[in-house]
Amino acid sequence: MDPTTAMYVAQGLHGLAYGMLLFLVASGLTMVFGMMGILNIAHASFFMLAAYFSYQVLAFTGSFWLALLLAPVAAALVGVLCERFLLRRTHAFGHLGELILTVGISLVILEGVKVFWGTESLPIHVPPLLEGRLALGGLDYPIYRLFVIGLALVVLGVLAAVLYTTRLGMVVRAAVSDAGMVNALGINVPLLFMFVFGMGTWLAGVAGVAIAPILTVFPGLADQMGMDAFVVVVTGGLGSLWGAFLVSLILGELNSYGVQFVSQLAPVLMFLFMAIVLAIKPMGLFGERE
Amino acid sequence: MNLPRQALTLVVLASLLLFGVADAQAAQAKAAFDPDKMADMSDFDPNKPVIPTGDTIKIAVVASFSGPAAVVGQIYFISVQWAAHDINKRGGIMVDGKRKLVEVIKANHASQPAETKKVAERMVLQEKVNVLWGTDGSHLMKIINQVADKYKVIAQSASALSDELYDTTNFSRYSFMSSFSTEQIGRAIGFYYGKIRKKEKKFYILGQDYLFGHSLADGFKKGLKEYYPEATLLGEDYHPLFMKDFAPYLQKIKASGAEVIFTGDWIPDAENLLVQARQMGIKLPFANLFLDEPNMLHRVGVDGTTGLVHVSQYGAEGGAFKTPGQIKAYKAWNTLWKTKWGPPYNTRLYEHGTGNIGSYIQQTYWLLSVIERAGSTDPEKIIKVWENDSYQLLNGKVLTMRSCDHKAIQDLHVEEYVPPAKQRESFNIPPYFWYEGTSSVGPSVAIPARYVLPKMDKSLARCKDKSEAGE
Amino acid sequence: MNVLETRDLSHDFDGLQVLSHVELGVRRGERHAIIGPNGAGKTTLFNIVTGTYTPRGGRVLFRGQDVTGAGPHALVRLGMGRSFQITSTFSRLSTFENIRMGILGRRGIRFNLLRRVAAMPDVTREAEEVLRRINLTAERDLPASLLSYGKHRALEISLAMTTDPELVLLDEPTAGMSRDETKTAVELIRRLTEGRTVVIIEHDMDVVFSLADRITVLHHGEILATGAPEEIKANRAVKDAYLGD
Amino acid sequence: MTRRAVRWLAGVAALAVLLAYPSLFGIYFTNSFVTFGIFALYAVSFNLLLGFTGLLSFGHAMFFGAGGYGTALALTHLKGLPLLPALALGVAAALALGVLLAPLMVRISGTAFAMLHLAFGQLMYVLALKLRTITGGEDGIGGFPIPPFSVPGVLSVDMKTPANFYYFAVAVLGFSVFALWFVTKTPFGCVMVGVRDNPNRVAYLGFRVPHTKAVVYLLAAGSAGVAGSVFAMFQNLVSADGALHVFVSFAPVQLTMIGGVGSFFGPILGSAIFGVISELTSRYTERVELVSGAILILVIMYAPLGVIGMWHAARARARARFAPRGAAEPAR
Repeated sequence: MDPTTAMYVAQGLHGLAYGMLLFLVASGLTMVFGMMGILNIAHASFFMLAAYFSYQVLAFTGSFWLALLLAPVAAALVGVLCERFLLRRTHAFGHLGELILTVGISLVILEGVKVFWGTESLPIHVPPLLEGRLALGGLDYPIYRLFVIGLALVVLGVLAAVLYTTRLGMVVRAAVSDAGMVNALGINVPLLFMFVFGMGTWLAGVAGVAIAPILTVFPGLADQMGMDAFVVVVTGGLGSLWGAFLVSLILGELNSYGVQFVSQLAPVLMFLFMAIVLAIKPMGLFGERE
Repeated sequence: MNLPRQALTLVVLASLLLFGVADAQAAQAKAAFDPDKMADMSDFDPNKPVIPTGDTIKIAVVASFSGPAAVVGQIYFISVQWAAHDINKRGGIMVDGKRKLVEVIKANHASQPAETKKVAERMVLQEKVNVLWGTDGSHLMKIINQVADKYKVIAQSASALSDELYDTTNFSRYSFMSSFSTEQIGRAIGFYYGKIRKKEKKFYILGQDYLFGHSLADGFKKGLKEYYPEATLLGEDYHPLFMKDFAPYLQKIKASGAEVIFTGDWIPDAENLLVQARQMGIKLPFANLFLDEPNMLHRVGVDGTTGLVHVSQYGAEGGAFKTPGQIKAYKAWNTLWKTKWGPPYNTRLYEHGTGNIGSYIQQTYWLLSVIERAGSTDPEKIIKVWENDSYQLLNGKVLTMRSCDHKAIQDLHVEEYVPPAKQRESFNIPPYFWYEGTSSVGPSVAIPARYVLPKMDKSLARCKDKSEAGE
Repeated sequence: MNVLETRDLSHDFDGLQVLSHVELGVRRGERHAIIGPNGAGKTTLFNIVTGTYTPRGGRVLFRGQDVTGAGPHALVRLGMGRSFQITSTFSRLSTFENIRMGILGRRGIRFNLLRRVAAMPDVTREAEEVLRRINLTAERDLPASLLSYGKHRALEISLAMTTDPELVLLDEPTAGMSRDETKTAVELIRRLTEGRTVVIIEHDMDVVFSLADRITVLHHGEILATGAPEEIKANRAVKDAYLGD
Repeated sequence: MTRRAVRWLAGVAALAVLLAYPSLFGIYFTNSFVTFGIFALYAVSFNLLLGFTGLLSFGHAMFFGAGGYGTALALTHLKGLPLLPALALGVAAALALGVLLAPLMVRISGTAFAMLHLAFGQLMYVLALKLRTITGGEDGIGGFPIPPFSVPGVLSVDMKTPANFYYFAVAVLGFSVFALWFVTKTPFGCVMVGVRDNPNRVAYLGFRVPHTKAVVYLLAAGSAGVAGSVFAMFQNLVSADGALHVFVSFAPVQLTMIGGVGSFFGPILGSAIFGVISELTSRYTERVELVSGAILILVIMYAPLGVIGMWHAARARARARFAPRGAAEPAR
């Protein structure tokens, strides 16, 4: 590979890595929306929380792998508690209330993070096993980023397997695409909501831990990621996993190649893309329902 | 005939270069910080600040004390409170026939323009503060200056860096800029590479896509033009604030063949940029302003931080600790940090009390010295003293307040970051390094003030027939 | 003369044919019932005729004018009125305010931002008059959602009538009502539609046969038969359709 | 005393307090009141969409910002522009944006409406940062002249004096709120509410729903523009963070929720409550996020209809408890 080609390939990989991470966050957001009809503003806060948890696990055990295992689960646990004791109780008052509630939750998490871990950024290192770069025919690519792509693929594979081969997955899919019909199926809906909410926060948590060695872990981490995930979900169509997947990858690549070719426009590209898509299809690429 | 005179000029110039301009200026400074007069600071604790009440000299620290940027407010507070604590223990300042203590009040602007105006007005109208001390973000400082102008209260711009704050549309008699400014910073780096280092020739600018990032870049471009015409700028890119993935930019820069990346990014962008560059195997040096935060530096370690080039407004050539007074003042802080302070003030960020923190502390001492010499909290009297005033800081550096547009004329320092073993050049007392786990300040080169005079807006009536040196 | 006519009307949802070649003619002044098993396309026909959907094929004529694809507001202004299968009132507004909305619509007061509605005695009086006619004066200030089912349906039907339409389309006006309620409703419909042309979708055959002058039977999107009640009763195809379904 | 007389007296008393306010409470609280007034109008204009027409916008800051930038740009570039035309130009900017977006926005509702506004709001914000030569980037446009309020040859009132600006702001904002309140009482106001409750039924009564929505949309845009314009003159600054940030779009949502979405005066009450709370938090704690987060959670958990909703519920309960049987009917 000549250097120019290598650069373009590398840019493509960068876009893929970021797009995959974005999808990990956005998938939970879109599932929760599809099922409960609410846009969970606090979703990215769980992403941030997982990053902080992973710092804590690392501080105690020194093992990144343990952090990758435990931190998302811990974040999901917090998510489930929020669902059970806050969201569920306000479900009856309509979506606007729930939406505002999630704003409240995100603010409290932000403050909580500052109380426990301070305001400075925390260092999280790439695990030694994944340090360094892989040289592949002229391409010199960080192993950790490849790992991130792989991890996201594995998680997505598991997610797809659960969603498409198990009965639970079928029910979840049905509920996400049409919340009304689960009632008819005779299923414990509150429990299902809690499960989906937990799964969504877990996915965000995995992304949070995976991104921690690349990004700065500081109290504004949620804002950084939240807006992007939001754009993905809205543009892809609220409640559409497939739409979220597609738009995540598009945004990732748009970011990479946008910087490469029209870097002056890069800051507005994402929002421009969203505005154009929504102007043509107000419900997003694959969105249908109100 | 002419020969002796030329020779004489040469000798003078050479001696100037040899002994540094700082020393030459030191003699001229109208006042100086004297570490020997420093009070016993052993009871200072930023978490339990002793804040006097009643008839005091009030300084409002207008900063972000909440939200993601709360750490900035913490840094400012400990800096200003340190100076205040010292002065208070010395018995305060004689103003208007009375000895008054210094009261520091936190004013949280939450990084919001509307909130800034509100809180600044509250400080002036309700708390009746004498000075508004600010702040991160020039757009917020602009608001503070407006409030200062409207209600005739002194404002000190200790950390907002925009040149525009003191141009013809924004200038206020009541506000003084004691920090350095964007154009100076850019030009200092240009001077360093063109006149001193003379190695790398190919540069790339990567900055934040907003006014501050562009101003810095403009300053750097101006500096290259002035002091390094042979250099080439291979490209300039501006990324959105709070960028997540810098890889695409870095990939592009890597392919361009640049030798140095100039950046004004601050955390979190600065940290993401540095960390991701090193992870990608890009070892290029960054010529920077804010890549000096120790936590971030530790994250990439010694290898990743060696060769960074940093502009400082609180640097010192030939070692930071040249006098017993400097060592005493340093130890007073460092001992307390080691033994006394709890979170958030017990992290690496606060270990040395030098760098930016040192600068904020010393700028505050300057303010208090001006008030002392004015003998009054009357803003008019303070203005009279501060205009054209000069003050020698703890580290020997001299700040001169240009009277026509209230900008400080000062030497800047460009520092190269070196591994712990070589940090002795700047950290010249045991243990002879700043940090063990990261490269840090090594050789520090003064960029004499006259090469990096702060930008002057000639359309400002007060400056019409003044030279940039203020004459 | 036909007030309403459809010519070769066809419609499908994503390829699923719901109406094919429907030719309907409603004569001035008659009460015309449309019956048929569930899924026959009755409500879709209503939705097309009243402008909710634009048909894939064919034309709709109202008072001899081609109105295919015209929006509901335009048809209402031409003299059409409609009630819905699922009660469609302003549930958070009071009974009075519901009726007043209709009165405003009839009077064409649409963009008046300069006068308080309370200061329009004509409108108030007229709305109260309507309430009296439908026996809802006592419930004047009750939110529509708190009305009993029967009264809520009555409100719905009279709301369709407030614009003084020449042609009224009623979509299952008595659905879900008790026997007594149905009786009152039929009475109300009879009273309110005096002098108007009515098209009514109805499942309750008693209602159909007591109200309708003519009946059209729709089955799988096609017209099976149209005729007087006796003819329909005797029609073999209709019997098959209902029994065989 | 009759109810009418009581109302009149209350009105006169309120007016007297408003007039005397600056001399009673000093500059700082005078300015606080102006801030409250600006956000009250802004929230009311937002609630005209949400509470009265059922349209939730996550990008209302667009119009607030357009008003601010319009006025700021006009005052910067047009020498000697008088006060009211400057205000009018700000409102015109907001209206122009409204006209531009209306054809798209009136055809959608619900989540799509909210999201599309978020998208355009963010686009405006990023553009304001990006188009530095026009907007001044994050510094925004500041330091423009604030013209006096003048009637040529008769009087000229300096608007840089806080008390004078207060009277001007109160007059402009008060009139705008009154105008919007009046609109809700007109036949058009009835139709608006109808669109919120049942747009389909509205269409079947002969009204054109999109046209109705468009007029409401422009009313909301214009009045948000008034708020933004006054804000720009009050602060003598308009900036991306201060006028277009997503927080600015979110502010009226919060204010309305706290006060009560179902009532015209809910957002005003919400602004007042929020003003008091933020005044207190800024004095006594740095945990600003915790306080506002907790308030939001508590409001949603325990007073989902806002303070006004809570008040109505409490009153209804009290009536039911204390009134004799049969008298529990609401007063006519």
